[in-house]
Amino acid sequence: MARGDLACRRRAVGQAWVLWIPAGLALALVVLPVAGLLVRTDYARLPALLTSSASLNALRLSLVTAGASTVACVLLGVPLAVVLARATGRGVRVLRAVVLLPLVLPPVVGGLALLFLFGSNGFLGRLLAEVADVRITFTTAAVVLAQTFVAMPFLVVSLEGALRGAGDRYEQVAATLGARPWTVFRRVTLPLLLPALGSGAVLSFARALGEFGATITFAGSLEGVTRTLPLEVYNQAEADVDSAVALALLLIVVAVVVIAVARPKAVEGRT
Amino acid sequence: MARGDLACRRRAVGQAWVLWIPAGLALALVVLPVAGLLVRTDYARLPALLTSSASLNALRLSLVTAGASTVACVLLGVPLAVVLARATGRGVRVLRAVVLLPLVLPPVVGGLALLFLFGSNGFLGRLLAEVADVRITFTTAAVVLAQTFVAMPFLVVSLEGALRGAGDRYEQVAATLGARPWTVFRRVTLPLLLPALGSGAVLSFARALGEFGATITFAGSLEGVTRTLPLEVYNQAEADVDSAVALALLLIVVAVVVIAVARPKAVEGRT
Amino acid sequence: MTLRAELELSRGEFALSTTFDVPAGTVLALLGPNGSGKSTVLGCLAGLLRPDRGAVTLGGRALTRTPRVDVPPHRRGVGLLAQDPLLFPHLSVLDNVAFAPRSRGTSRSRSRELARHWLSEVDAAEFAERRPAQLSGGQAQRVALARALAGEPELLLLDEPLAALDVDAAPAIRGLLRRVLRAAGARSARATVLVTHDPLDALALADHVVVLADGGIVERGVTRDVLAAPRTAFTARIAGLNLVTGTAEGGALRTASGGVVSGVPAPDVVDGGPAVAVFSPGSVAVYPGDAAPAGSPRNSATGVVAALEPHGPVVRLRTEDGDDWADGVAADLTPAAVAELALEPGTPVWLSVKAAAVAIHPVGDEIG
Amino acid sequence: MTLRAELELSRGEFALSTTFDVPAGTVLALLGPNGSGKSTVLGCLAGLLRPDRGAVTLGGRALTRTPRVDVPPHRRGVGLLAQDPLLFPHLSVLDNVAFAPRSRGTSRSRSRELARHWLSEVDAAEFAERRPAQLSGGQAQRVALARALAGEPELLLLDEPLAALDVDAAPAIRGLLRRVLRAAGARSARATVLVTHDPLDALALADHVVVLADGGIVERGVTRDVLAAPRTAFTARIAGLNLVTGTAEGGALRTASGGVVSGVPAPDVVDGGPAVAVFSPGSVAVYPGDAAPAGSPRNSATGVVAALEPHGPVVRLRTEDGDDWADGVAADLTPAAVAELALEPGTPVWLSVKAAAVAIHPVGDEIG
Amino acid sequence: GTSSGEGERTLRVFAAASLTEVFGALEQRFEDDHPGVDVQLNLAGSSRLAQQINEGAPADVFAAADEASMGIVRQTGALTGDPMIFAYNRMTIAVQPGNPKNINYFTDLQRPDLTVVVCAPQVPCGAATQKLQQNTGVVLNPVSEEQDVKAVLNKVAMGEADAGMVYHSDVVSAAGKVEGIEFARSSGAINRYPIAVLAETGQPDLAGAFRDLVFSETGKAELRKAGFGTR
Ligand SMILES: Nc1ncnc2c1ncn2[C@@H]1O[C@H](COP(=O)(O)OP(=O)(O)OP(=O)(O)O)[C@@H](O)[C@H]1O
Ligand SMILES: Nc1ncnc2c1ncn2[C@@H]1O[C@H](COP(=O)(O)OP(=O)(O)OP(=O)(O)O)[C@@H](O)[C@H]1O
Ligand code: MOO
Ligand SMILES: [Mg+2]
Ligand SMILES: [Mg+2]
Repeated sequence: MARGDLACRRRAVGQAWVLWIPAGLALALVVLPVAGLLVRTDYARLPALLTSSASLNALRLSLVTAGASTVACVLLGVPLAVVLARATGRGVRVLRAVVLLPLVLPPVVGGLALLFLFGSNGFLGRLLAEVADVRITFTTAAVVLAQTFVAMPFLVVSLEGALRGAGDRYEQVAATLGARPWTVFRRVTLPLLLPALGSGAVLSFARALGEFGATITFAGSLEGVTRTLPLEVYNQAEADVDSAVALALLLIVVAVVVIAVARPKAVEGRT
Repeated sequence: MARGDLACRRRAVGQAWVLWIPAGLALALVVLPVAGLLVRTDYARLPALLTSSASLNALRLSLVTAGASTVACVLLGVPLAVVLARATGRGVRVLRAVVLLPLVLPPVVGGLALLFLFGSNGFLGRLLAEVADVRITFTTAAVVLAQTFVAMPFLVVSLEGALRGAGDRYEQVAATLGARPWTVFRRVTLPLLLPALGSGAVLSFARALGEFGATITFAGSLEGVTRTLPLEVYNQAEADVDSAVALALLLIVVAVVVIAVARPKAVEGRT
Repeated sequence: MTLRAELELSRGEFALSTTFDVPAGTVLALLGPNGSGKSTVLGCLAGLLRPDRGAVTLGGRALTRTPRVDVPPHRRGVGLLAQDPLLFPHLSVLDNVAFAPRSRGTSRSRSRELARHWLSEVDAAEFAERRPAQLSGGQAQRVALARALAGEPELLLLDEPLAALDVDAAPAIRGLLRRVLRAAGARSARATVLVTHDPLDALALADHVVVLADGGIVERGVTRDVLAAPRTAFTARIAGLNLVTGTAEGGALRTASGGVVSGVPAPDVVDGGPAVAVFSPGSVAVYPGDAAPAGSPRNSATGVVAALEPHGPVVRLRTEDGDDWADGVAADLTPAAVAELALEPGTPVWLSVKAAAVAIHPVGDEIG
Repeated sequence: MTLRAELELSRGEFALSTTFDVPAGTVLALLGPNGSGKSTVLGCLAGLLRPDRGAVTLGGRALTRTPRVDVPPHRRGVGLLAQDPLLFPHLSVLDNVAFAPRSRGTSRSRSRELARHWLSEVDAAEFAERRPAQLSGGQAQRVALARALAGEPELLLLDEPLAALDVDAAPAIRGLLRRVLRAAGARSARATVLVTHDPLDALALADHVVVLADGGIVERGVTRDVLAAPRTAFTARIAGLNLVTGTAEGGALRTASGGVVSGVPAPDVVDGGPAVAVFSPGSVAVYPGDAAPAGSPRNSATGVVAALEPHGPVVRLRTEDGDDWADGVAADLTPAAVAELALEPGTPVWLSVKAAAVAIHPVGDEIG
Repeated sequence: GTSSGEGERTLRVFAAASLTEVFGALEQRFEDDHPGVDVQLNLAGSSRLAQQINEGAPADVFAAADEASMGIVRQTGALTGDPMIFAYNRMTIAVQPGNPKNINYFTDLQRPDLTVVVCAPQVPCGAATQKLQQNTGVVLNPVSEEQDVKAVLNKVAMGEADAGMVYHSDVVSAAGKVEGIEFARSSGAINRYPIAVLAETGQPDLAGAFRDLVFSETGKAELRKAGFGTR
């Protein structure tokens, strides 16, 4: 990276062709089911479904909440990842495992855990109600909270891996050039982290966008307030699978657009 | 990395203390709800719950299937990540977005998609039934398939980020030393990828362990066959939230043990 | 394995265009200023860079022939020691060196044996079990060299192999390279391209020299000839000689500004053709600026001292703002003389060179 | 800002233990073979490595005092040019150089102005807008130097700043360093530690020299004194001189194997004390092995030619299997003499040195 | 199929999640009565079960929580015979124990100070709630429309909601964590639970036996114990 003798008009290192076999299988495993969905979709009903107010509300809500929780994940998760990756000491190892917990909690249980904390009998819930007369459950804020809870580990884990892989040589150089830790973070750590931050943010956004169990448990499901697209899909699926599939397609399209727009900049834009 | 002039008895680069504020918040967001769960657990009933055959069956099944699907993710996902990260051409960019789809599909829809493909009316389902007289739905294999489907993108995305971040300088050196692409992959790409592979595998394992929606839709919920721990939790929650919480604790313990045992070796063992 | 290369490539503002041969069993030294394209040439030969247009053949086998043939690096039979050591961080030093033989299918034990051999050749046997992160800069450089040699490639590409080595290691490794690169026998079929900034390396190791500047070849030939009679200022400075360009005129050289430098013309100098005058810094006499030198030296001119630098046992003086040829000329003096003449930067001086110490060479069409 | 350092540290089998001062406004050259601990010392001074025991003070301010004081790198006021350029890959060349002033709170435009200044000082102004990935090895090295200088640190640490530079760049940068490091005025308060393998750099840039070997100081003193009268074989080889160790005995040197080397003893030689004999390769005469030399030279012994290497205009011969002092001795010959004597590796030879050409120095307690 | 000589047989019963406890008990009983038979319960929402059956899931018996789901399976001709109703469930208002908000009538749920949770109209309990609103002209303003009735129950039990519309059986199974408020108009929306044997079953005898167990006195007792109404 530091030396560019071989950086431009470079020939890509050849890939072993055997790799294409498992890679193809993996791709098939992902693509075929989605293709199956596309085949089974009732396209005649698509326009009506997609323009129904329930769908549009859900779509809007999903984009807003997933966006907000991705921002929250980045703002909170980047510092956490940096601290975890660079800090030494044995406590850190335990913290690292703790951060992964929301990953393994079934989302419904995660929602319950949030409810126990922020609910009207929960410690923070009661505090907030008394101090600020604010209720969190059943609000859009609860959706964002639930999504942030489940999505943050994705960001933290992907960043931490990248941070450890990269080492801190550039940070050391920056320190010898007189940069204070905050400057080092802002001008060296963060920019070098961008590609990983890109994929981490995409992962969190995707996880937040698809989040269902924690949301419905903690935030409930009310059109326009807490019923995100996955909840709407689930709801539709109760009555009519085909319309659920059609709605899921909407989700896919949104995701692909967001990823296609966001990813190249974040992930590849480091020339 | 290549030069170790400053590699041992190194002083860690200082961290900006302001980072600790958001990092602490992030940590609180993760830790407090889980702590809340711990507080609310009915410990008196734990022993009975954890030794019931239903719980033990579910635990065993969860470990087996999550393990199997993690292996599948690694075997299929690593080649896919390498191919995607190193291949050039515009088709690749589309493939990259496609691989992320299972991330955004609500798991239930993912399960439906699998059902449409592997069900007895599905294309592959019919093929398998006719050619090999094999049915996949409602078998343990279906659980593994569902988990692999939802978990693979996590592996692929974390690896791809690491691969792009690291560049291919070492691979180029290996090629000039006469290593064929397969040798380069085996002896250079893969070992250098280990830290990222560690966190990627942990992410997939965690995602597989917590998987609920796709499993119940595609594989059903049959004790000992397809009823994994999250499904058992759901089942219990129908009857009694407290026992569901207690069961979720079991899941947490399992996850922490697996992560604590697996992660240090995979992620940190690169002295 | 004779190497023939014909390369054209552009990278941003930089454009490379070169053609050269390296006969089997010989070593070509690639000289040139920073950024002249040396590493780029090696990258193209190794197959890591793709030229825009060009052909590379090794022993008759086409490695590159745009736009169709482009043999991948691992099937070229090359070994590249890049400017960075780039040792594999996850392998021990021993396994790093054993990498190439292992890759070519040699058994593990035999590869390690080979690796041990090459490690002891570069005097790094004691580091065999270490990780690259535990080596000093020079140690890493030596291990990287051992790794490149252990592959016993048909075409060896070395990018400044002796940089970062200490005074003991450098001659030892230079000696090793001489043995390896120029040994008779089976391996003598190997062609080697060596990038260096050190004329000593070129003299010690290379049969031929190519001098690059700005992506083009400005000089080429047998090492000793090129360094003894350089035709470009860069080569002259590498060789530690002064060089003045102009036109041959009656056995002397007429400079662009009209001055004349007398000297001993080479037999192939053509009157009116482009030519260079070459003389060593040791042959330049220096006088304080107020006293024009009297006596035999036929060439004398004024200048101002730009810099004084110790240069081994002597002090090398360099001029600036010189009259005609006396601009940017190097002169070697004893420290005693420097003190006696009270020379320091800014002092005006007279320079003089005896014509017998000046060689006049034609500048051929081959150059440029 | 006088630097005082006292460092003890072990890294695997390697153990470092050094004490040295660098008075304000002076330059200390750190010499030593590969792996002797030079980069480790710089790492400790910069605050990137923590010594096991030791103290570092800069102008009276404690930077390190184990086990309590350990000022972090960014508050030390140091500037480090490491052995790798390590330019920030995501910043343009200009912003890389502007990094240190920016970090110290200088405004963006002023920082860029400073950066442009330092870039043109290292002759890299044209690369300002490039990314580091688009530089050649030597270009990157120059930019890294500009980056280290732009911080105007109180303590400047340079790890082989001139490696990878071409013949034009090296003297230019050496000149720049001279100007910057040894300039009078405000900045002269700066202390500099310079790691190098090149005696020329040490002579040109450093006031004092410390020679490290295996983590310990084996020699120190004023640059010219140390290089003119080296007391260890390593320093002697750096300085291009031969050196024989033994005991002073009646104005001559008695070697461990019992031989005697006659020479001119220094005034402070004490009979019976440890001493060294130093002589230049140019003063060693070589005769074919069958004819013992007759005549004036008082020192003569036999050896076998180990290597012959071009060394500028001469050929440097090195012996092995030598009788007494004649082992591992360097002798400079003209190419004509080499041809005439039919010398090649393996040829037995007689070596002789006139006593007048040999200096005998005491080896003080300070060493070791 | 009471002979143990024919080896292990598996009976797959697809049952609505709200039947978890009842069918759990019946499974035990059936396995005791039929040695060598392993009853496997596939428990999920009724509509999901219907979907699975239509995609070729290997089911022997299907017990749904509403007739609509059964209808989806029936349409495809996957049933042997007509589905039979084996249980009823009526709506009730779940409130916190002791009824702190003093809720006594369905119309009380319109009070603005109350946090009310109901099922989404797409699931049976939500459909029933909607029907009640139509019948009574009461307009509820819920904070959430949950995907299943247990979620409604949990929200009340945990104190997040003051009242929720649930089935009587849910209040019974909640065992004191909530209190049920019966109201007169609840009979206007009775939910029916149908059961059927599937055509594809390889063991109609065993499947029939299980269905018979549901209709037996044992079955009825279990259902009543859980708060369901039986014929
Ligand atoms: N990726 C790139 N984009 C644009 N220009 C580049 C790129 N990489 C290298 N260059 C330019 O190409 C020229 C040749 O670079 P190269 O590395 O071949 O030089 P070199 O002769 O090896 O120099 P050095 O002695 O400093 O190593 C340089 O001027 C460099 O700035
Ligand atoms: N991480 C490490 N673990 C163990 N030994 C190490 C480690 N890093 C360096 N060393 C050893 O410490 C010694 C000093 O290394 P250092 O880099 O200071 O040498 P140096 O004098 O800078 O050499 P060079 O001229 O080759 O750069 C070397 O012998 C090296 O092998
Ligand atoms: O069993 Mo249901 O479909 O949750 O009312
Ligand atoms: Mg180069
Ligand atoms: Mg070093």
